[in-house]
Amino acid sequence: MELAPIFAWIYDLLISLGLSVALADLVSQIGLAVFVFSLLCVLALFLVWWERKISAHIQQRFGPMMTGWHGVFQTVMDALKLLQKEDITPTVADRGVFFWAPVIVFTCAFAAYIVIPFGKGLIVSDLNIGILYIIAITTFTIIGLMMAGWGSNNKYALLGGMRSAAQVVSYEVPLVLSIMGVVMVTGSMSMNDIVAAQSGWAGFRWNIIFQPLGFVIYIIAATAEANRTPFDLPEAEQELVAGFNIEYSGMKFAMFFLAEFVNMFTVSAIATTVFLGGWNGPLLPSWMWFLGKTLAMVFVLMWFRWTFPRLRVDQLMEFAWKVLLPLAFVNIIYVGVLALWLK
Amino acid sequence: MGLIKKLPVYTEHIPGGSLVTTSVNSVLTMAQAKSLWYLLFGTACCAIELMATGASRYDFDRLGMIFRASPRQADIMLVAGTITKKMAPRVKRIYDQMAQPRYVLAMGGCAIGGGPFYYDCYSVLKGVDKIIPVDVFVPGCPPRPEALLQGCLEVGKKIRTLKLDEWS
Amino acid sequence: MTKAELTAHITTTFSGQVTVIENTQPEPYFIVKPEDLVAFARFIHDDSALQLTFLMNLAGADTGERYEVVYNVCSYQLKHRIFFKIQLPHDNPEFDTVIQVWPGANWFEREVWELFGMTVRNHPNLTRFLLEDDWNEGFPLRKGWTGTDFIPLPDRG
Amino acid sequence: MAEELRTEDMTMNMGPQHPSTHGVCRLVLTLDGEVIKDCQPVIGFLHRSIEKMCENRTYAQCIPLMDRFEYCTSMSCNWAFCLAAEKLSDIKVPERGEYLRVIMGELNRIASHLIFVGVTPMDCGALTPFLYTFRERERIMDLFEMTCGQRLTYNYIRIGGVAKDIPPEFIPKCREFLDIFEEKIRDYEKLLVDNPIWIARNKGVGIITPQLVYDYCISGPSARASGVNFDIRKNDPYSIYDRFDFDIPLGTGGDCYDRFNVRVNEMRQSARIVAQALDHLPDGEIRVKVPLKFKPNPGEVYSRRENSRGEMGVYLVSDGSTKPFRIRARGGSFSHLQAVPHIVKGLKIADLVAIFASMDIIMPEIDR
Repeated sequence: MELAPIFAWIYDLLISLGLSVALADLVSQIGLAVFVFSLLCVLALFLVWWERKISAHIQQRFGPMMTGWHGVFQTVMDALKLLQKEDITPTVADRGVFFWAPVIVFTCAFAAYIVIPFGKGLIVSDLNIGILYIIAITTFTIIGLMMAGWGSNNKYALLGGMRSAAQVVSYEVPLVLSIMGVVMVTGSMSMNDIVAAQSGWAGFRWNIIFQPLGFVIYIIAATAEANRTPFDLPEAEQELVAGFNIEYSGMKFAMFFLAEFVNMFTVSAIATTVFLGGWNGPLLPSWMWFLGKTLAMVFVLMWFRWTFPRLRVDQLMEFAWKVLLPLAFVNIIYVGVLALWLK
Repeated sequence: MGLIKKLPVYTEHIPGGSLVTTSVNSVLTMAQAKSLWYLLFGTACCAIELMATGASRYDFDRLGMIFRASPRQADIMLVAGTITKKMAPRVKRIYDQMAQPRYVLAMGGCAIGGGPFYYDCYSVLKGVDKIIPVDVFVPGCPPRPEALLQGCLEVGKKIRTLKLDEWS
Repeated sequence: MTKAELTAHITTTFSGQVTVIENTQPEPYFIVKPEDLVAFARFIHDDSALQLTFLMNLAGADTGERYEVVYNVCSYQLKHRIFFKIQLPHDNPEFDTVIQVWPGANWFEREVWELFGMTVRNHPNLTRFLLEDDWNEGFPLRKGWTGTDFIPLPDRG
Repeated sequence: MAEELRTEDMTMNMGPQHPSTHGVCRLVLTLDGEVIKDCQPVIGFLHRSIEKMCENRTYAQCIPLMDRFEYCTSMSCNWAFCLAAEKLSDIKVPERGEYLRVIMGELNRIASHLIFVGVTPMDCGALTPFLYTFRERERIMDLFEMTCGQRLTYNYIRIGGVAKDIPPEFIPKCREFLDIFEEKIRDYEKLLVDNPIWIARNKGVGIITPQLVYDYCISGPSARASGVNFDIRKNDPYSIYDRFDFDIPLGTGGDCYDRFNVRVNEMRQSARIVAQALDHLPDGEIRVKVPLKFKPNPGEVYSRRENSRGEMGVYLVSDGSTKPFRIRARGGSFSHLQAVPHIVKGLKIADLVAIFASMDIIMPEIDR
């Protein structure tokens, strides 16, 4: 039950309706973008509910139970309530920066999905610099966080913003190096090629088998990228009250909240495409494999959050530069030797 | 937010419009009632009971209430414990910082009317409703977690009865 | 050391004048003159036989006709403790700080100043910290003090 | 190069309403980036003038007030107050009353340490141990509810003995709790004690030297974590603690890590005491008949008791009337908070939060 033919059929229908090729392209691209955006919004709502239920069951309690069966509509209620909240802009705030911060964080979180292959042929546009594009876009969110930290003119927010800048910049380097290991083996940066390269041995020739160290480095750097515990220093509740999103209320806060969960999904999606063989897998349709693996990765990230304490800022930096980076170089050398030996 | 408040004026004129507003009204107020994010304002003994209510046996999360540390994102302020005169201006300030439709639940005797510190006490504010409007009072010193949960449900019921343009 | 030995040791070796109060408690109780309070404190803190290094409690008391400051001190090493107090006139009670002997006495003395009005000579930071910032109704812990909305408990017989 | 960069210190308010200040304490921090240069605690937000109120109440009415003096271990506040009153007019508490007091006091210490073991990791970011420890604490709350009807402020220990006798199903439930408790403590330790992030956050952070202990009168588990071997139950025994054999856990480093481990081991020792007390629980009177208008003979007394946070002392002056002439209750946190600025200088905000939590400071003892 592949989904790709359906989109192809819609495209042919548009052509048969007599639209010119360019116009049909435009309409189908916009349609696809709207479809992916709404799919992700629904997914983000599901993830918020899923995190509350998983955290509840890890902590031996029930989690949301009152709205619908097992609180299924809880996040819908949260979103509706956030719609009604008053949207406060502090008088001392730097208006423009304060207003645009959530917009940037929100759009960058969604912009990464253009190149992610949801299934066989299910990719919005297969750029040949796919993985580079994703890394560039996800680092854009730091600007949003720093703008939020600076814009709200609040000491806690400023500290949160500075911490997020320091953290994401220093964890960007090991992240890129671990992905570079895979790019060296597959030889191309396009996501579809990466996934295609892992389709050997009946769909189980995953990169994780050849580069386990790369996968571990990626996961650690990705948790820091998505601001998740043990690296959730920018919005450390116990130290900085609510970190950078302290002055945001109503829909602006909802955008930050959704962006955080979408970021988490992006990071897991990259992990699946690059290391866990994307949509490769026997029997089941390709997009089901992709969704299963990504949700498994999201579960691991959530598991981290409810078990680990939080690192201190200087330990965070030390860990990134003194431990993760050397390991990443070792991984690169190992992959280089592996690639030569495989040739 | 402004638009939603003016909604009843427009839809009244269309035939059957009131049906729309009541259904929208009930959905919006249900959303508020079902997801009250509480701002923990625990000062004294009631704070320990509040923590016990947040723990696994009497879980707050069942009612969809999660703990938000910043007043901007909180809907309901659980004033749990004794409010002294030195603390009163801070309580007022934090209440003003909360975003609208906000509610207050006064938990425990001290927050309702000074509690055991009513007589012979020169430094306790005799009841938090002297400085901020309180929606629900939960008596007890400290009240049992079940009483607190019931208080939160009462706040939900009270929200359900509000009309669209009557929000605080 | 038992109570009798402690009293004997202190009364003999301490230079200043110390009176002993008879009480049924197992700890010796002394009255020290306010002038040689600091000397007495330094003596019991540094004396090798006493080593009373731990200031358990420093409390003010208003006994109607005079003020008292009570010091309860104990020794973690030799596991014994003594109490001593100084008595101050009722009009303007003043006493020296013992921060140089026990730094922990800082906040105790500030509280005694704030709630009783006994000024502490050369205390580094004698400011208000318990009552609200603009408190101007005197010193609440004094006997017979009443404030604006200070409702005494009705005595039900 | 760093000298030319003109950096300003930022004063920041960890204000009265802050998730990790355990109640209402305001810390005015002067920060150089993340490093704390100076920390000024501002207290008084919970000053409920318990001392002034007790002067106008009879001895029986003072006990519920002493409950609220330190609400995490209100059983031991009652006990300290009753000890002082009984010392004044040397009332002999019957055997069963003493045993019940020890059982309830130690269970209350375990409950208070469970709050500590739950909240301290929460301040360092681990949100799950809080739920596990409060699950055990709920079992102790059931035990207390069975006997004195309240979960937090018990008013159970009265002058001359104990208020009510324990119901028949108390002992089996208590034994059942003690059986599973050891294994639960191992769970907490598995989750935290050898967790590299927890060790990184706590080992060598906020060192309290024995000299600082003497200077700033730090008592209780925080002092024992720095190697100062003093426990009032052992060195200055009151009631019947000399009949039980238990040992005092001692730390060596005096840092947050040791303070945490000392309290976890103390829970084990308290469980041992409760088990022994349950074995030798005698029958008989639980309370000496004390008149409602109880008049102790005049005098001054300072009684002290080992509370979970430090030394709990009550200085009681009585002039022979039915109302205490002057009461001065002293909790451990008062001097602990006094020492925090000296420990924290030069560390980071995250360390301040960890130290503040590891010293188990709560506000009612400080503001009274």
